[in-house]
Amino acid sequence: MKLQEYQAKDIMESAGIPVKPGKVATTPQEAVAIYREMGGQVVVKSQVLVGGRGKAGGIKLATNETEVREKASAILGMDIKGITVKKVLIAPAVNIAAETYIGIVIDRKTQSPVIMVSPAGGIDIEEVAKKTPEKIFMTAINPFLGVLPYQARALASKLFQDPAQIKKTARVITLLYQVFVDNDASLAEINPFCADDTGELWAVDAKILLDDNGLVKHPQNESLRNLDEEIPEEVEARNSGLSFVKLDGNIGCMVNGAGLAMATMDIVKYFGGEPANFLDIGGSSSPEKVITAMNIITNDPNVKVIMVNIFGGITRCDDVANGIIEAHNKVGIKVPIVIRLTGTNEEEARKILSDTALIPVGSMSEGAQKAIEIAQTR
Amino acid sequence: MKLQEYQAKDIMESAGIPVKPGKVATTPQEAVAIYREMGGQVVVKSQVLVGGRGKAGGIKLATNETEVREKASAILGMDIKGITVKKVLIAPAVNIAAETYIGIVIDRKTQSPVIMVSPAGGIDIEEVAKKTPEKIFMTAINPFLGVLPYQARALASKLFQDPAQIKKTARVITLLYQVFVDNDASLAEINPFCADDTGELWAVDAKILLDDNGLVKHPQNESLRNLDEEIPEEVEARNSGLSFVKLDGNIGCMVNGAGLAMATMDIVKYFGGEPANFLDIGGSSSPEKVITAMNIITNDPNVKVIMVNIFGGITRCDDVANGIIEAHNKVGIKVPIVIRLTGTNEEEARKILSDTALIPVGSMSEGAQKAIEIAQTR
Amino acid sequence: MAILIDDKTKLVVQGITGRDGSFHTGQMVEYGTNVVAGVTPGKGGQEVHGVPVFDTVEEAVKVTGANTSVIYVPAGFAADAIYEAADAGVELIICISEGVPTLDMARVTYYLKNKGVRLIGPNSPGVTSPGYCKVGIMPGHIFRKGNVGIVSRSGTLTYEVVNAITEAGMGQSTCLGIGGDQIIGSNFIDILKLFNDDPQTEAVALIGEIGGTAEEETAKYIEAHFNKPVVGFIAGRTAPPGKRMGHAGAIISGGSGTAADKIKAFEAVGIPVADIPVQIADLIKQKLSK
Amino acid sequence: MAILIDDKTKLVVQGITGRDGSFHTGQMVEYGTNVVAGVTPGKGGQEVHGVPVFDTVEEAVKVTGANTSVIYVPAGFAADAIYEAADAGVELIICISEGVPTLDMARVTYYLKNKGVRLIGPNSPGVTSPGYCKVGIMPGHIFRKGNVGIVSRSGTLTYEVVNAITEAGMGQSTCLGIGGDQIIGSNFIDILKLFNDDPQTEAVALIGEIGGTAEEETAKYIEAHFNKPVVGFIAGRTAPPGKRMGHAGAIISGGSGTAADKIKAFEAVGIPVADIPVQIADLIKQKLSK
Repeated sequence: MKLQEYQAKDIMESAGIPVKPGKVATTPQEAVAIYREMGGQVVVKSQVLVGGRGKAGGIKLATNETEVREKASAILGMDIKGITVKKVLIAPAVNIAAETYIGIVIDRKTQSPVIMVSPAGGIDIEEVAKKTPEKIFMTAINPFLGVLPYQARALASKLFQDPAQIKKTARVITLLYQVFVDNDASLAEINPFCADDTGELWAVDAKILLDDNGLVKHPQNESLRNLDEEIPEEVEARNSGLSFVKLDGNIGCMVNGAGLAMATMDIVKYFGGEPANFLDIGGSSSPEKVITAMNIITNDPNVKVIMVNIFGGITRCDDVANGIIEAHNKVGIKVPIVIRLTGTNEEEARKILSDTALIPVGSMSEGAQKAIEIAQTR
Repeated sequence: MKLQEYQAKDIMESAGIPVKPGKVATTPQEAVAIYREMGGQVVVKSQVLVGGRGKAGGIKLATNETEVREKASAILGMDIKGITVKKVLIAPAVNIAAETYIGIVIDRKTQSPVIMVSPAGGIDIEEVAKKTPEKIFMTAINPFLGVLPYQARALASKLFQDPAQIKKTARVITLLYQVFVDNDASLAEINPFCADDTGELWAVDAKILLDDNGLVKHPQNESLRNLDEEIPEEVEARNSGLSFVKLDGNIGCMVNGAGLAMATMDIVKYFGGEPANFLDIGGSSSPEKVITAMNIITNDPNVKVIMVNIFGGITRCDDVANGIIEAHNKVGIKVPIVIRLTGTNEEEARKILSDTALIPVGSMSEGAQKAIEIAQTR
Repeated sequence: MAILIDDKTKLVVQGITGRDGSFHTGQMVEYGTNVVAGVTPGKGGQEVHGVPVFDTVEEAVKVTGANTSVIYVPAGFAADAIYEAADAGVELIICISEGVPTLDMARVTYYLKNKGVRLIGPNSPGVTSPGYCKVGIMPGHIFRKGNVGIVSRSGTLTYEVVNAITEAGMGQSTCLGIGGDQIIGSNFIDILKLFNDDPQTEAVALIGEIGGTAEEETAKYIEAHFNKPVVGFIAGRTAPPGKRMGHAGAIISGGSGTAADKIKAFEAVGIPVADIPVQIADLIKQKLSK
Repeated sequence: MAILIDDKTKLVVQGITGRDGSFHTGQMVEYGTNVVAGVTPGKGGQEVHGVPVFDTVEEAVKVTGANTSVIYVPAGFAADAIYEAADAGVELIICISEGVPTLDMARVTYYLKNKGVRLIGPNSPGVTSPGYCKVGIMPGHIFRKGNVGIVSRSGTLTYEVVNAITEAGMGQSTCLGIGGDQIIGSNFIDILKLFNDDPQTEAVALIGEIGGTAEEETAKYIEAHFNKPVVGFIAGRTAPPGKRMGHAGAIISGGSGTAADKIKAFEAVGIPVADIPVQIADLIKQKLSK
């Protein structure tokens, strides 16, 4: 779950990380009102969950009310990579003297959080990793010990030379780790972490991704979701305990299990078709889940046929069959459904589905080919 | 560092442990004023840092203003094991249905905190350990993991059978461990931890000892010290970085190093004398420390002679010699000083001490025997 | 022989009174697994499918000698259940729970490493050694005892492969899912070491998916150390970057973790990669007939 | 031979620019210890008594190959210094700092156990192997190379014993203080194992004190496993209960940890206990002449 810059900054600021106090506006009028209290030079920053805001013109400086109104008007409503800007952050500008990078991620190899720092801040860290890998310094953190003072100090000394700045940076690294752990984040990043012309240090931009699995421990963080920027079907799927990703094809897929769902998309592509989505109905599927899944798939006008692929383990085939029949009756599905069911309670499922309009197939390959055939003729 | 019951309860209550909210009075009038707001049946409890308050008559029930005034008057000013009661805690009485024990200590063997619980609460846990050891249940806690939910649950189920009470008790165990860790305690104890006649659970008495070494991490806890109940010389010694324990004999001891200081007391006793104190001037001793040490020793009117025993490692013998001479000049020490100095800068020290009234000796044994001889003739 | 579980397995089911725990206990008992105990705090003394329930794993182990645990508790309680099993002396823990917080797992795996306890999962469909027993949620009827080891990051996709192998007239030594999360107790290499030493296993099917670089590292390990034929499959060739494909670990991020990279890594060390799951059976047959 | 430190010791001093660190670095260099590096964050590039100072232990180890560390930092920073040394690959850490919080040490000892790094202390006077080198704060001039191993919970009391042994015409193999705190890195038994295997050591003096039950456990260990003569001393026969006698660990609590108990435990397994420190030399002489 991605947080907006202003949300990430709020969290970091309450943890004690130095952030210039900004406010969010949804209209140019609000932006001006905020500016009146702030004065001086400010930066007007679009709040969207995509990268490249600066290049897209979504970040501007302003030094008076007129400029603030102009810039805010220009940015609000702007389209950045398909997302309409609905909020801008107004914050005092920092006279940047040095830009560095501090980030924390989960590393699969060491099975622990890893802190990365670089004196080359202000640009995408993946760029730095590619072009100047010697400018990235990493320390794996023992999840029981957390960042030790000596580790924070050593990392900080890669960013600054001045002893006072090293000390403050070490503190920021320690606090950022606390933010990471306290929220079960999967990424916590300050880029750039800047020294201004007086030597003060500031988190000028901030990014936090929360571990979706960690939300069970922090239910209050659910309120930070930015539903605006999500695809409504993906939201609906998540709320129903389904996993859904929208794609561009015309063959809807409904599968139990993430691996099998990917393999189903892949096999559709392999035989020359185009999958319309990834959809995992998960284990322990109830008829209600199947109904929701069917609804979500058929919401997409591109979908010409649905391929159901169920291999029962926890999922019982009869539950799925009942769900599909119910969905048919309730929702009134207009597109053909190719259906492959095997595994637990397979026989019962077959009985339930006999004498319906559904098209049974014996294997994934057969199902994919059948679905493609139907899609091509509709 | 020992905390009073009311201090321990304050800490536990802010951690979320259920404690009947009480208040502390230093006069019977205050006690009555507190009672007026409280009403009902209350308990008037002497606040002193020694055990056996109940047996000594320092804990009484009261059910109206007159009783509260009477009991508070009786308890305030009372002497319990040499300590004069200066404060009483007034708290609503609990109608006790069951008394259990929950305690956390540091275990040297497993090198970790250990949680002990017993369904036999309300009496000294060491009594329980002696008479019915099968009623004590212990779990060593991994210092990185803390109390795991399964551990808290298993311990709680040794105290209560009712599922709701088990759940609440597990929570109290977890919170008590948090109190222990957050304050670097060496003991955190609830005895008794009671169920009342409605099934509610209460920490009826509470005890916390803080790890003296841990205070460096929690300087705010210094304000919780009960200087009233300490021997003034021990307080003065601690404030000067010395370690002092008062004893009943007449031979003052000043030694560097705890082990050698104990061995010096032991050797005095071995040769038939009685040590007046334990005093470790520590490493890196400055002349100021030696002066303070001399002052503290000679404050005791019993002291007839002082035995100085210095084996220099970090401590430099010349520092000690200078300190003793300075102390002599400033304080005007009236008792003879037997002095044994060996180790770092021993030669310089000997030179400094020549032509003084001090009595040099060559060994611990000689020093002890000489000191005893002097003590017997004065 | 088989790996991990066999006729010496004595299983304790953590979360046995829940919907999944109870259902699959029945399935496991029916398959012939020696389920000796179940655990649900506060429900000690009950029975589920004839299996006695205890309040704690410690008691269950003490009374029944259980040496393997399977965990069906909700995600938020999974870490505690794993610690409890490890502390009670269980040697092998198989965690089915899905959605366990990643940082919980970082701590758990560090703890277990120092304790010498083996964990499979979380988010694993379990382990099946046909002819001996099954632990987890795999459908038992698709298996047949044989010489193919199967290790996978997936659940149902694995059943698909098992089914294909069985229908092709072959069978499995042991089949297991290591779990689809970012941090898991045992990885491909840990399991391959066991297959290498297992005389029953003559070939291995390795089923990977997008996200991370486990397949790339495994390819290097196989080239250097593994002595038996391996065939592979990678799910997610059509997955878009930056999207989590169901499994917490199945995400292409920063251009790394693509199916193409993984397929390349496999093929570079001579591991044939099936285009569709059912082909795995053919590839194994070819390898074994050589 | 000696134990722990010898002519292969390459020492890094943590906290070298502090008052104690700098003074004792001079003393150690003078004694002949191979002090290869010092560490104080932010002071890299300086020199102390000719020893180069680094910002981190990692650098110091990388540049100088240091294999042993001695720590002179203030109590609140000691745990961090120990972790830093352990993580940098130092094999032996000797912590002089006094007053380290007990829970810090609970975490540190658990961490080191799993890392296989040996810690002496905290609150240790150090280790001296006469003829090879000394690490810590012991006065070098009282030592003489010989065959008596000395292990103690104390500092200055140990010097007293060393002195007595030297003056009696004998000498020491290795002498060390394990520290007077409740939780310490190495206990008597850990050290006795090393003395048992050290051919230079022919007898051991064991100097205990009130508090805890380490001496009682050591007596049992000696009876079962230790092959060389041992003589003992226990400080604190006159200590009152419930009072901390200087050392954090020297306290009689709940009637346990008395000198009488410990003396009894020693004598029960045939370890003679000296009444006054100087007698230890006589007792050793008797044991060795048998």
